Amino acid sequence: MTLPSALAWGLIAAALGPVVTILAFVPALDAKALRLGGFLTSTIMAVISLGAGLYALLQPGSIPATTFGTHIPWQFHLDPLSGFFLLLLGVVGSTASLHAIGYFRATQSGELRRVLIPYPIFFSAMILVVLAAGVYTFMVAWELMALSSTFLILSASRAMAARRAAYLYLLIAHLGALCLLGAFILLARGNPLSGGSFAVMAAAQQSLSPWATQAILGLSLLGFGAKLGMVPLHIWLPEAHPAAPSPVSALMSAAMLPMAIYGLLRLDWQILSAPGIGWGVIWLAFGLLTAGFGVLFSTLQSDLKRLLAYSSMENMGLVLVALGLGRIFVAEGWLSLAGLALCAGLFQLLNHALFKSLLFLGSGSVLHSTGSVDMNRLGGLIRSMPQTTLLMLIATLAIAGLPPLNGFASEWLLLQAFLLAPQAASGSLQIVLPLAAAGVVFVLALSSFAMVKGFGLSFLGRPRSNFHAHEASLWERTAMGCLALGCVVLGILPGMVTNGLMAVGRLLLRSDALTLQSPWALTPISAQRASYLPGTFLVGITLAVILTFLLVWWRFGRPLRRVPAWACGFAGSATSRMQDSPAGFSQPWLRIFAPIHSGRLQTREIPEKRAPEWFVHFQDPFWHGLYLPIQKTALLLSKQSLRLQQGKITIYLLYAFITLIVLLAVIQ
Amino acid sequence: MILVGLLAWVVLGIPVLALWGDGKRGRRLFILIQVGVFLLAVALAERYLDLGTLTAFGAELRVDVLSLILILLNSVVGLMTAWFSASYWHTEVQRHDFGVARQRLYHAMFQSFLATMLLALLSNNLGILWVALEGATLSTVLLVSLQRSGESLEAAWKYFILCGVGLAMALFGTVLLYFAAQPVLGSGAQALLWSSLHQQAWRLNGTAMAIAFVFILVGYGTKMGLAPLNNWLPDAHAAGPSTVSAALSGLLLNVALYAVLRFKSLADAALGGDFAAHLLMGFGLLSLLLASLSMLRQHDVKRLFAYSSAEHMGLTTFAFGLGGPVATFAGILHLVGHSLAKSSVFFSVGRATQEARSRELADLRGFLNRRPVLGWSILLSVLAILGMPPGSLFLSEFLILTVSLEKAWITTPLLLLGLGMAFAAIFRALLPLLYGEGGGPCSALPLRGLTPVFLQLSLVLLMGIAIPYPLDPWMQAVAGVLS
Amino acid sequence: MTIAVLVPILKFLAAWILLLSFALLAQRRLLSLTHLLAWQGGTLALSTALVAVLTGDGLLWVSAGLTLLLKALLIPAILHRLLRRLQVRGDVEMTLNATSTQLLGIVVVVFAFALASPLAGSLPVATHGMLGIALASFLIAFLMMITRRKAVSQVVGFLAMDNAVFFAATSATLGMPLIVELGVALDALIGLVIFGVFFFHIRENFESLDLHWLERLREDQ
Amino acid sequence: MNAADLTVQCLQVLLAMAVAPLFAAWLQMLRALLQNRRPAGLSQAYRDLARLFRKESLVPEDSSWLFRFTPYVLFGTKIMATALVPILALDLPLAHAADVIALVGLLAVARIFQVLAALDSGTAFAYMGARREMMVSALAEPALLTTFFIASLLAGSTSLSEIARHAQYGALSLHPSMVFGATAFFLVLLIENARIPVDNPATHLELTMIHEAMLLEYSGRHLALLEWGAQLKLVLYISVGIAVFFPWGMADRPSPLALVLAVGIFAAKLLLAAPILALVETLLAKKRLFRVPEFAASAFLFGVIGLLTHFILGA
Repeated sequence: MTLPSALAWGLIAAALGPVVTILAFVPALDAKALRLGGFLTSTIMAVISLGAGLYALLQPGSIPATTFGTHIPWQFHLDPLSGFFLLLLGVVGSTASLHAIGYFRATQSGELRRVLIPYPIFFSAMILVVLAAGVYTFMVAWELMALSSTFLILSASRAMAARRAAYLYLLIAHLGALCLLGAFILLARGNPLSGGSFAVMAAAQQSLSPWATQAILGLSLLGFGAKLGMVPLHIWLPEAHPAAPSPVSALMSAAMLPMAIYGLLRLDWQILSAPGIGWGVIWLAFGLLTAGFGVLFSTLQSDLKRLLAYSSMENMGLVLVALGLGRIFVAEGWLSLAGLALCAGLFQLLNHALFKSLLFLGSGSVLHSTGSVDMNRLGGLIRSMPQTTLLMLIATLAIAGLPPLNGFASEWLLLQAFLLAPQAASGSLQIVLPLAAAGVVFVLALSSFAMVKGFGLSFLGRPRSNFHAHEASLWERTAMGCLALGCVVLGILPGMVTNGLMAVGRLLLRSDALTLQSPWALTPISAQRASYLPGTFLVGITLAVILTFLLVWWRFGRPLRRVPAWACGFAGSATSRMQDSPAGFSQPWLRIFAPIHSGRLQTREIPEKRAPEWFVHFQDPFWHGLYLPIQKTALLLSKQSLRLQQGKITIYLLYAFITLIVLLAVIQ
Repeated sequence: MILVGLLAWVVLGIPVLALWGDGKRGRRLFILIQVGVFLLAVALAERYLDLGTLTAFGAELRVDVLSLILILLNSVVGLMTAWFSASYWHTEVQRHDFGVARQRLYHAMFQSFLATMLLALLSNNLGILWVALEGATLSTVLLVSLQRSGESLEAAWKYFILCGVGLAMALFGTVLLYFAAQPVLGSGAQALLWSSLHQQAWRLNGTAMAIAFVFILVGYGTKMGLAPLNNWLPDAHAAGPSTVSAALSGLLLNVALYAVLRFKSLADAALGGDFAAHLLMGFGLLSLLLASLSMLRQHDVKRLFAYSSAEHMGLTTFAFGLGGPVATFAGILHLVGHSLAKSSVFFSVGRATQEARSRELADLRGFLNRRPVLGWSILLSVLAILGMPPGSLFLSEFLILTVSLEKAWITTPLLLLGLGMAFAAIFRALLPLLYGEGGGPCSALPLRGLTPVFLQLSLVLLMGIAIPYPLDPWMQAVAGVLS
Repeated sequence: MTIAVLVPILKFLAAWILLLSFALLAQRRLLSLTHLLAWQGGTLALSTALVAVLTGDGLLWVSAGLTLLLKALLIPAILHRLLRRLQVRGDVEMTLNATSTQLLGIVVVVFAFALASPLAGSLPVATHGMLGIALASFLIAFLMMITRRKAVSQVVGFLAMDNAVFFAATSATLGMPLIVELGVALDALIGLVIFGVFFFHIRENFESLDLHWLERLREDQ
Repeated sequence: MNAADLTVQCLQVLLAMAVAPLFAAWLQMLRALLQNRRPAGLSQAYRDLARLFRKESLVPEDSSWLFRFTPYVLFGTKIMATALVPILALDLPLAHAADVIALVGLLAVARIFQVLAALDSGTAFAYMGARREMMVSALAEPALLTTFFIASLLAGSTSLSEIARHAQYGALSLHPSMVFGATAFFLVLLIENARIPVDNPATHLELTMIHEAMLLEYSGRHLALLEWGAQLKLVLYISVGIAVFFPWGMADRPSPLALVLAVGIFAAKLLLAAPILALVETLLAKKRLFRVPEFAASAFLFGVIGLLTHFILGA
């Protein structure tokens, strides 16, 4: 196997997508055949891309753009950066597709087609985004990705809300794409069809005028930020992700959002090595803003999938923070630190791919089994679907950043990157770094709150409504099991990941910044500075727990007695309504952050319940502060322009007359 | 001589359809004639490949690469329109129980419309070009007013008066051109032949050419749907049968633009500077912005897409205004892509309006659920017209933006703005059209007629992925013709 | 005859055409509008004939005859007949009162002359200023179409515009190629026929030829 | 690592476990004295634990394995934590397994399991406690981390024993940032260990209780483990504070003599720490619950200010 053949495999995987789509049009196939055929093929696609990505990641060096087509060049390449994202794509895609086989088991063929027609296209588009080596190729793949995902959002429900979400999503995505187009055009300068591959651009960037560079950086941040869910372009994200079927939500949240990170790295870092800490600080600031905003809103949600969607925002924000930090370090010339930050960011991305897709898939199984992901209805699933709950617990602990799971490892790296910043930081950084560090820490703490809320209220305690939940199907559990295993393994072997990322670091930092280390440990600089051995950690805890258990059992072991919960004397009479509602659970934050979300507690009548139930109604400040005004202005302008079309033919003639006269006068 | 044959065939079609153009027979004949046109056009292309530029009647008729591309385009779209018309017109006839005379009128006028446009493309004589365009206008007026309802009459009247005045201006411009050419080429037919003018263009009187070009631009611009002269466009598109709307957007606007381009190449040579280029860019940008603004609040589906035609023509005009090999290539590519996609849009939307018996977006809902095939045809054609990859419109818009940034970077944000607004407007209308609940009663009509949509869209797709062989060098060569 | 005699006459006719355009602009009664139109057509034919004499171009005689037949006789006759058949009576109310319209007309004329003056240099001596006059009457006709509120009067304006172009074609440029003129004439004729058909349809739809019936297709905000 | 280190390691853990109840009792005693009540003997804490261990433990009928599993996890994590902190000697075998950040993470594991168990019991009070605990700790944890940041920035390392060594052997200079750090740490200590003014471990008043509310459903050996864990946690925090702020007298090389010395010094430090706590708890009044977040926030604020001062003053 060579690198070109890896690329070829990636393209083959991408080419499988349309095949499945066409297959989905065949009317003869029934639901079962469609489901198995479609999603198994998607799984195969994903596994292929996973393999190719892994190979490219571990294989040093990259291959130049290979071009197909005569006049319209379709250019592809493969290097460690693409490899990493291909790998990520493969991980999420394979598990999501496996899960989908179980998830859609009760779906009629008509509904299934709605998913199976865009789904493979979506996946192929993402593969192509990563493999694209030319402007046109990239933009085509990028737009296809947005388009197909839009119709995936609409595949679950075609209700007003879903349509609005899809509209908002594609509109913002398209505006972002237009910004990207601007950026790429600035970068390509000249006919992009004359084979302006990324490599060529990278070589030609010295001739860019400074303002052009700034414009490119700004436009691309806008463009990719729109896909990233970066504040204030995030408005679509919490609407779109919950609307989609859960495997798709997983794919969108864990694989599509990272595509934006890929774009930023590719365009603003690898192609365009812009000096100066300015943009690093901007990335840092936007990242922090996004993370804070996302985590704040995710604590307030009462819908599990919305909670997860907002938490994706938070994670992407953290990644952006890490990358911004990396840029700053590069600008300051501390390459090893830059490598550390970069590593932290990408590691975080990988982890997010693992646990966030696991969480979305789990929520999907919950939805399939109980018919709702509203935490006001859920509760006590740990008894009806124990295995799913266990897997979800692992994901929750991982995303809450608890050692020795993977989430903690990347957060640890990020914090180390902050702490190891030398004292010699220039003036502005002396303020920025500590504040940013504090902000990150706060975000992490808050996110663990959100996650505990999400898991605890839906899986623990007593059911808040009467439903008959059943354990997820074997397909689903297998998919989630793989992801959970991944969470644990990456947690135990963080060094393995950082070693794997060395090639990417070499590509982006143009030097061997990262030092090879044992797979079991994380020792960024030296064991003296900081070290973390999750393996020992895990063994230690397990030993301690088991020893305690055995000792206690051997010494005082007596059978337990199950009794009604005492509940300070309510014993027995306590109902499930005495548990906190989601709104109640996050009530302190609701109070503290009221100025931001201007949220209020409101009641809503529930048919099956006697008393009305409370829920939080809050509004996104950006929606009211930014989007509505823009919409108003546009409609107003449109009204004015329609005034021109006011029916009187004489007036129309007058337009022509005036135009003529004016032009004649001009040439006079 | 194949040019003559082609011309004769189409012209002959008119009386044939006028006599036997009713009922099934008429529809069949119509398709048959278009098939003939298509085959002849292909033969023409064959000949062109061998011999290069073709002429006839002592250079009164002339086919160079620009006109060849448009002739091919017209023949394809004409054929597809005829195909779609077969089922569409059948329904119309049943709906409004049109008599035999009306059916013949429809087919004959449609044929004469196609014929005059072909004449416009074939003729090398700018005077004949004008005559042909006037003829096209007259025949389309009758087509627009076909239903004889108040609305259609009003639309036709406005169309007639506005385009009539526009054409009068264009004629004046042509006269001025002749006036400027006389001293150089002497009086007589020579002084109106584009080919000979083009060789001597640099000797023409600058002032006269400037005035002439202004008249031409305003005149043909009216027909092309440039703002602020395009007030007839939404009315005519909305009032006429959808086949006519498709032909108007897909063919007539192109031919008008073609005329302007012919004059522009002369004006450029005569005036030296990029006076004409700037005019085109200005008008293009204005139309793009105004049209996309007007779309935002549109509730009539056919008006919506009529405005979108204005928007695309604006973009194309802008592209040709930019000039240069890349922009011109993009312009011609966009022209072709837009004709194919927009006619498909009008086919599918027209069928939808027939089924729902309404043009209001509020009544047209949820076609993807109710009528999957129709829904898909709407979806795909609208995506194509929105410039979604890998359709060819994406490529052309991409190129236009690129060049605009190079040559006039100040316009790029405006272009992006316009495109963004147009996208917002159309996509906003699209979603309920496909997925919306409710909507009025909907009579299921046979969907055979929708095959052309998919054929045309596959062409658009093909051109977005890899432009087929002879077309690619031809489109490249257009820049050479216009320079 | 010699140029010395003919050119002044030609000039006179040109002035006469411009005058007639003004008259059209001022005239309120429909019937007299058609008469004026006929007069203008006649003058046009005459000037064309003169140019034919000047240049000795045989084809111009044909176009002169054509003009006489079409613009002086046929078209006005058709219009006249239409008006009688449709019983269109009385005045045309204007969107702008007569005097200000006239003033506008004068401004337009000045503008046209200013525009055409630089071209005079390249004109054959016979046709100095003809282009300006043609342009002026073209714009005046345009103005007329803008200011009238009846369909018929708009058609008249349209035909006057046509005359202006024709005048430019024959007198200013000493005759376009015949084939073109034939085409133009043909189109004008067909156009008029269609107008006629239209009038009846409009009548049976709106019981009037007043334009305000034709102002319902608008973007209602 | 050699056998000697291992023995020290185990010794340290066992010592901490043994001392924890004693320290709690000592603290209670001091508080009683300060509030002129008759104190129970120092052995009281041990007797409580022993009785709890012997009692039968009940489990709410609709709780799951998570509920029963949690006490062991909590106790296990706390033992692990004591193993990580240099109490008697620096450079213990496990010192490199985790640094301060990991330590905070470890404590977070304990807390989150406790909260989850509370949610699992499905009673109103448990939810109340869980909610409050999560809210307060969401502010306290960042505060703790920031204080550690200050220390580790000074020491140029995040490993606890390095920090301790730096403070022990580095030039003895009073860093302004450390003052802020110490304050923040003390506040966090009060918060995390449910002491007055944040919480009152002595009462079960549902309006105020945070930590205790989560233990309501536990009984018997589970409760014993939890109580013991809480005592262990207090000792742990204090010894962390010692390691970071006053590490003097810690054994550098595990020689028996040094160890004995270290044990003595450690005991002395504990003896001294208790009165301070007792005094604070007696003098301050329990805050209203709504004030608690502000209290925690101020801790966080101190930490951030400390960071800033460090970065700006470089000290």
